[in-house]
Amino acid sequence: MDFSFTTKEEEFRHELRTWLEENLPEGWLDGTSKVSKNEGEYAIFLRNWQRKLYEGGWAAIAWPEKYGGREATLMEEIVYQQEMVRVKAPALVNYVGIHMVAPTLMQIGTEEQKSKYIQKILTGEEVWCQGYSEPNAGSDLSAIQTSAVKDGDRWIINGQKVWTSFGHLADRCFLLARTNRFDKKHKGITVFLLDMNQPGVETRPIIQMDGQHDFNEVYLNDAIAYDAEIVGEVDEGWKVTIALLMHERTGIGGQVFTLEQQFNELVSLTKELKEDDQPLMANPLVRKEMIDLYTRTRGSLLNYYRNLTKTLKNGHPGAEGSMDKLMVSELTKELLSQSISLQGHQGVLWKEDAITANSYWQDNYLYSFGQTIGGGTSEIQKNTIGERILGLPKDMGR
Amino acid sequence: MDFSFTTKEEEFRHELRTWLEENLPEGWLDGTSKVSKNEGEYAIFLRNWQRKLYEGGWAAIAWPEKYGGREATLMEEIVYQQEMVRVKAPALVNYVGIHMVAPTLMQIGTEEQKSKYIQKILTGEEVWCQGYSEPNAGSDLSAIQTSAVKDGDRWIINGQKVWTSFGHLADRCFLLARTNRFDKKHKGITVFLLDMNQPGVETRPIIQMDGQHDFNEVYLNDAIAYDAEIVGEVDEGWKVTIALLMHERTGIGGQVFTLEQQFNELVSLTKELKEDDQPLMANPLVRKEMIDLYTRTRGSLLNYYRNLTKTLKNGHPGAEGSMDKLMVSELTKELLSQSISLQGHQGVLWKEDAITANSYWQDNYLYSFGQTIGGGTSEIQKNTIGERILGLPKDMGR
Amino acid sequence: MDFSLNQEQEMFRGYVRKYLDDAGQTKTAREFIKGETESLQSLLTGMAELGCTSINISENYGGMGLGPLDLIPVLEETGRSLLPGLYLETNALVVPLLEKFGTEEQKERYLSEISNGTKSFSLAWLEPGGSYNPSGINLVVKEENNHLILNGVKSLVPDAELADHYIVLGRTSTGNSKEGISLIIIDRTATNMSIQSQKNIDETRRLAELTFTNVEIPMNQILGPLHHGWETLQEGLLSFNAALSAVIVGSMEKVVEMAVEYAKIREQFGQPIGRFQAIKHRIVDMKMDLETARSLAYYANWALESNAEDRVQAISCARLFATDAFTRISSDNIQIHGGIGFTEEIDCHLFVKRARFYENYLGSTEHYYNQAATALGWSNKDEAIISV
Amino acid sequence: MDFSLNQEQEMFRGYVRKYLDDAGQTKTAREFIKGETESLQSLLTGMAELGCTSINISENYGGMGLGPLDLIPVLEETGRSLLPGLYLETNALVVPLLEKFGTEEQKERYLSEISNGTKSFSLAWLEPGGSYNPSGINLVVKEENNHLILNGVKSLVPDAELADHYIVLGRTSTGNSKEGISLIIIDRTATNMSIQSQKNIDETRRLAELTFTNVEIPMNQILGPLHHGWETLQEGLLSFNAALSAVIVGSMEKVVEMAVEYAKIREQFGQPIGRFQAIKHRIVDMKMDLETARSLAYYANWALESNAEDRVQAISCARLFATDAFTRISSDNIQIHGGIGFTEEIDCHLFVKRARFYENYLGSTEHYYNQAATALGWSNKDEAIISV
Repeated sequence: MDFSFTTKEEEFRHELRTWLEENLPEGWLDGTSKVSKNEGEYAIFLRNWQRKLYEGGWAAIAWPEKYGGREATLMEEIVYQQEMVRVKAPALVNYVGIHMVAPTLMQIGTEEQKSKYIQKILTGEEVWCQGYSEPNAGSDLSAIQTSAVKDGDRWIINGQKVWTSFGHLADRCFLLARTNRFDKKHKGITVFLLDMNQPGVETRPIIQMDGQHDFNEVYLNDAIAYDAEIVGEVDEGWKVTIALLMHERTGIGGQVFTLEQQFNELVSLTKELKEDDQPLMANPLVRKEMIDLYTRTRGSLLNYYRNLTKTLKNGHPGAEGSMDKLMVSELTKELLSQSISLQGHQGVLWKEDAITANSYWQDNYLYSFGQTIGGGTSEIQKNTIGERILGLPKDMGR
Repeated sequence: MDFSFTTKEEEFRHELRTWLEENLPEGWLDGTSKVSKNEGEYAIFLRNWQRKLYEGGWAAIAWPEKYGGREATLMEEIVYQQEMVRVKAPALVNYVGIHMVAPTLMQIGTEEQKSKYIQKILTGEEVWCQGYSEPNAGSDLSAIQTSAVKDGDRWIINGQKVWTSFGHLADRCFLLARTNRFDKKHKGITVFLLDMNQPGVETRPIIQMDGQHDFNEVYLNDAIAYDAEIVGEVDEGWKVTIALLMHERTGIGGQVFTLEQQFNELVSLTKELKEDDQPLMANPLVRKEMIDLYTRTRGSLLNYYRNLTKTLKNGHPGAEGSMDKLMVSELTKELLSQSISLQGHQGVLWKEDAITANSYWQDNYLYSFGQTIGGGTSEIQKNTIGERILGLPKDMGR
Repeated sequence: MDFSLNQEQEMFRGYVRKYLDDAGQTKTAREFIKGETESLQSLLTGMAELGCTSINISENYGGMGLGPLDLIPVLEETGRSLLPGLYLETNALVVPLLEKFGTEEQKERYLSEISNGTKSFSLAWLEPGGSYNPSGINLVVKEENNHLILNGVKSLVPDAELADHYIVLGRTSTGNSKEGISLIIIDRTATNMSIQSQKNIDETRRLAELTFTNVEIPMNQILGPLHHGWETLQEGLLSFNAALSAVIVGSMEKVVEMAVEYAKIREQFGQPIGRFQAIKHRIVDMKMDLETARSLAYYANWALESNAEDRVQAISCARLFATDAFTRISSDNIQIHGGIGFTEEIDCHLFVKRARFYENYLGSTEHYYNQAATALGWSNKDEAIISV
Repeated sequence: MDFSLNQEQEMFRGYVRKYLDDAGQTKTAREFIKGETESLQSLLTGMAELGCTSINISENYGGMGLGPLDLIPVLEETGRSLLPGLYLETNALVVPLLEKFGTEEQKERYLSEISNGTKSFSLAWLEPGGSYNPSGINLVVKEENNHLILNGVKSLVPDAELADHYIVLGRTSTGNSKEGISLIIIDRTATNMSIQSQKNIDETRRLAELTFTNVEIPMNQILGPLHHGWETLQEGLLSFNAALSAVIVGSMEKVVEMAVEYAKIREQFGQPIGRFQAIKHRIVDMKMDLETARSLAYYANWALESNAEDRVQAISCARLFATDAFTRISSDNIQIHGGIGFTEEIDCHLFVKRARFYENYLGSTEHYYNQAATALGWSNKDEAIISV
């Protein structure tokens, strides 16, 4: 049993930390940075950050050197996530391209696809999104109805996608469409590398309950893709989808480390807030609640490390990732809910009037409702755990 | 809105209370009564109590006068339950006979059945049990396999029943058996009034996790019942079963009032037990827990009164009884679990060594595990509420 | 034994329900969020015409002279449609205070205004620091020439711009205990008072900070006994919390209906999701919470109306259960709706935000735990003593 | 990064698992309940032969000189089969105390006995009144002629009849604080000491009340510094609680296996009940509890072994989570089994009862909350200070 990082890993951390201190946006670390709320300006900000990461050699650390990566180990990826969470680094606008599309193309893409897309993903020149969910295919992804019909060397695509992160900024989409209506369910689905900048593609924003806009609906009206833009075989896209998910080998590391960070900030809040001149932490009811949260936050981090150990030993992640996802997302929601309660009636103050900087707790609280839904609802995770890990019989619906 | 009892109801209460004070077993009210733990002697004790109730006119208060009842109103039945709970009266050994079998026979029994059974149920001369559940038919009662095969005017019955309360003391059994193998599920079931005192019937005790013996397995090996002992029509026993359940018009009143009583005793315990010379109730963590329990105990009592109001207005109980059952049984389990925790490590002391009289908390705690299972598990109650009250679609299994 | 609202009360509910349904239920709240208050104003006028604002006002002042139980249907329906505005505060907090403690002059003026629906009240209690305890009251009230001079800041004043009058908690003598606090009625238009709006997570309710700089008020604007405003207020809070519980029941009922409806129509894996026990049983848990909240709320209002011995614990616990359960089930409702529940477009989030608004509104959760414990005789502390 | 037991540890677990499986798992516990202790005795002898009793004893005294992490497999397996007896108390509480605080003479005698599996220890801490706090220690220890004279009563002494020796908490000077408490090693066969058995809800563990009437003990039977037994004990409790967490993980693992197995074979409504989400998801929740308890327990033992800075909070929280989760999932296991789970015949209830036994064993739940809070620097009180 060993919880330490190797000297090499710590050197890697030091290198990254030094780079971040020098390259994060002006005023980022001391909280004086002003990021524009104008959507267009924010998009430029995110693309600039992506570009900066690329220039520093930090955009795609796990990639092979020949594609411009540094062949980081899994543990170095972990360190990378810890450091990014620590400084609350800006969002990675090309996450889908770097962590999903490019590794999949490296594995099963054609030579043409590799040379055409991978470099531009790395530089951030082309931002990618994912075209999976549809209004009637959420938990049940195999129910997608978007159709692609062959027309010479072209495919005519019609349908609607939803929950497309950064779809409004994306240049290309890793899109699932049904190419065979007679095959049921998982069969007959094909993956296309769709050009988003064409008349047949329209994105509309989804405004979330926290007032933010991360997701989009994507309407496909006779959108065009070419044979050369198919990944793997026609009708065999389900396998590609699974392969793509396998590339997220750090699982929900980012969320685990964020939870740990939020817990630590909650401890500070509980010591700072006062009622009748006593810090809230002096209140036995609050203290008990905080010990419970501490215990489970530690538990979820340690569970994650235990699963990570398995991944390191087996070379690939197992179904245990579902357990991490379930526990961390539910606990995050609970912890953030508690953060609102602890502020008393002042907890309802929002945005610039919130009692802590940047409406940190209120915004994270509202956002947390999406975490137990996106990426597979908690109910779906429980089915997966019950069936794949415990071997219980499958639901009758499937 | 009116929570009062009428003068007539209060007079009824006074009459019963006076009778109980005079007729409860020696030393019962002041806790000095010694009831034998010998099973045979305890059986005699219970039968004597049943006889005493009969002699006092308190055995079957809701029955019509012509059968020896006093045609009590629903509210008088409520008062009856409150008073019985208040004095922790001995168990009613012929509960099944009085509350289920006799009312059903009055409604749909033959004249011969009425004259043969009802009077003996009232006097306690014949004790009845219920032959419903089987090892493979618990939550799914329609899956019973006990078979009755016609042989002249007789039926030959084979199979096994389980969870038969007081089966070891019973003279007769209200038995469900399958008389038609070709009809599936609810069809093809017939109700028999089985004589328990015959060679083909063998009862074996089920020892519970609290060490007590309330339930039995009943083995039927070529047991005999006659045509005259069939209730309703052959193959139409499911309707009889439903009719029988409808006669429990006070629902889970007894359990609601018992919960209220247990809560009040828990308050006393929390004031009596001390840690470092302070009553536990002075501990803010305990006090908060107690307020939560108070709130939900009150809530379940008030829910019960609200449903009772509906029953009074509609003349018959509705599906809301499932809500009462679910809430009261789950809350009882939780409250009793809390009672063990509050006693600290001394909470594990059992039987004569328990720190409160008669191992009250320990025995009730262990017994409470049965309450969320017997009479329909909490899971079944939730299906019923979801489907019958909220109109959600039925489970696929059914 | 009859634990139900009577026929008249249920009939009145029907009128209000229909009226608010016709107005598009949460449509008014959504317009209010966008800054359009016209439809709210006309809705409130309509409700006043229905009689909602006069129910619990004495007949002397143009009211119907009815009690807390008669208020329940209106309160529930306002909760159901997440109605913005100050109906709850005005009719369930200020009216009982005026009825019991108001001078004849105050009653004549304010009760008549409320009864005919032309005026509403807000409450200026909290100050920067956010404590509802007596020690949190630092707004200085000095007596000069038979006038009161107010200096200080009030924070999180609900719907300050909608209100015509405020009840302000001020300190009329030195110290930081509950002694020396007085209730003062102030018009929104008082000079030397500035209003600065504050952003509320529940956008169907607005908040503001009020700054008092030598605001001068006549002595006769004090409500109830001088220096004893804290005890006076407790009386109003009993009524307020019983009413709040009913408002929440109305919201919870709507939340359960939303969940049930969606679970019936939304299909995944070829089944309506309500067929899956994970969904079905969760909705049942929500329904149980709703009915328990309802029983506790109705009883609390009955106890208030009947002046029952257990009214303080009944009201505290009804409030505690309702606020807690509302947060729980409105959150669950988002989960049941899945992705769509996370969007601004669907009402789910509005109920969560309202639940959070009520959680510690006019007293913290812990305060009400202590109040219940004291009322039950479980506590030696007098932190929550009610002077009735 | 390697958060797992090593190969040797897992291999050793395999031996112990096989040994206890061959002995019929809970069969020994069930015979013990009936009063038959022979199979337990022979099982314990066999476990000693496997080396279980010598793992964490120094090589000087016949042990293997290994640490807490090496003890985990044995502890888990004893929890899995609900093994009666004092392995946990002897090896995880008394051995670390003797190793750190024992005189050379004490070590020679007791560690050798424990190592070869011939002797076991129990702990006489509680007195009538049931408080684990220092104020609960009233057994009077007087010094006379270089001997100690003990008078008083100890209650809920675990497996008093099985133990060969007790560690008794006695008061060697006046007062009721933690100062003046000493730890004294006493043989079961000491004269003037009577043993009266007490009925335990967990019948796999026996309890007894010990009455001391002028029991005379040589001075050299004091363990650790005179008057400072409380602080000494805390050191042993860290080790005990880390180990207890591992025992509970073993029990929880078995509980989850029982639930999964039953849900696969039990059919209702024509389906294995594990197909219903009400059952499936509940078992998943149990599994989540199990794995979290395991992570916390393993880490706690690692922190103990590595003398990590956060060891006190790690151990307190591992214990708190494990005891709480064990009660929860063992209760859920009965519900999943339905009626059969309520019978004496099926093991479900044995796990519930063991869970209740551990809940407040050697320190209340609240004590460990306070201990964790103090260790985390969240508390000003010194009620839980650990003197290491």
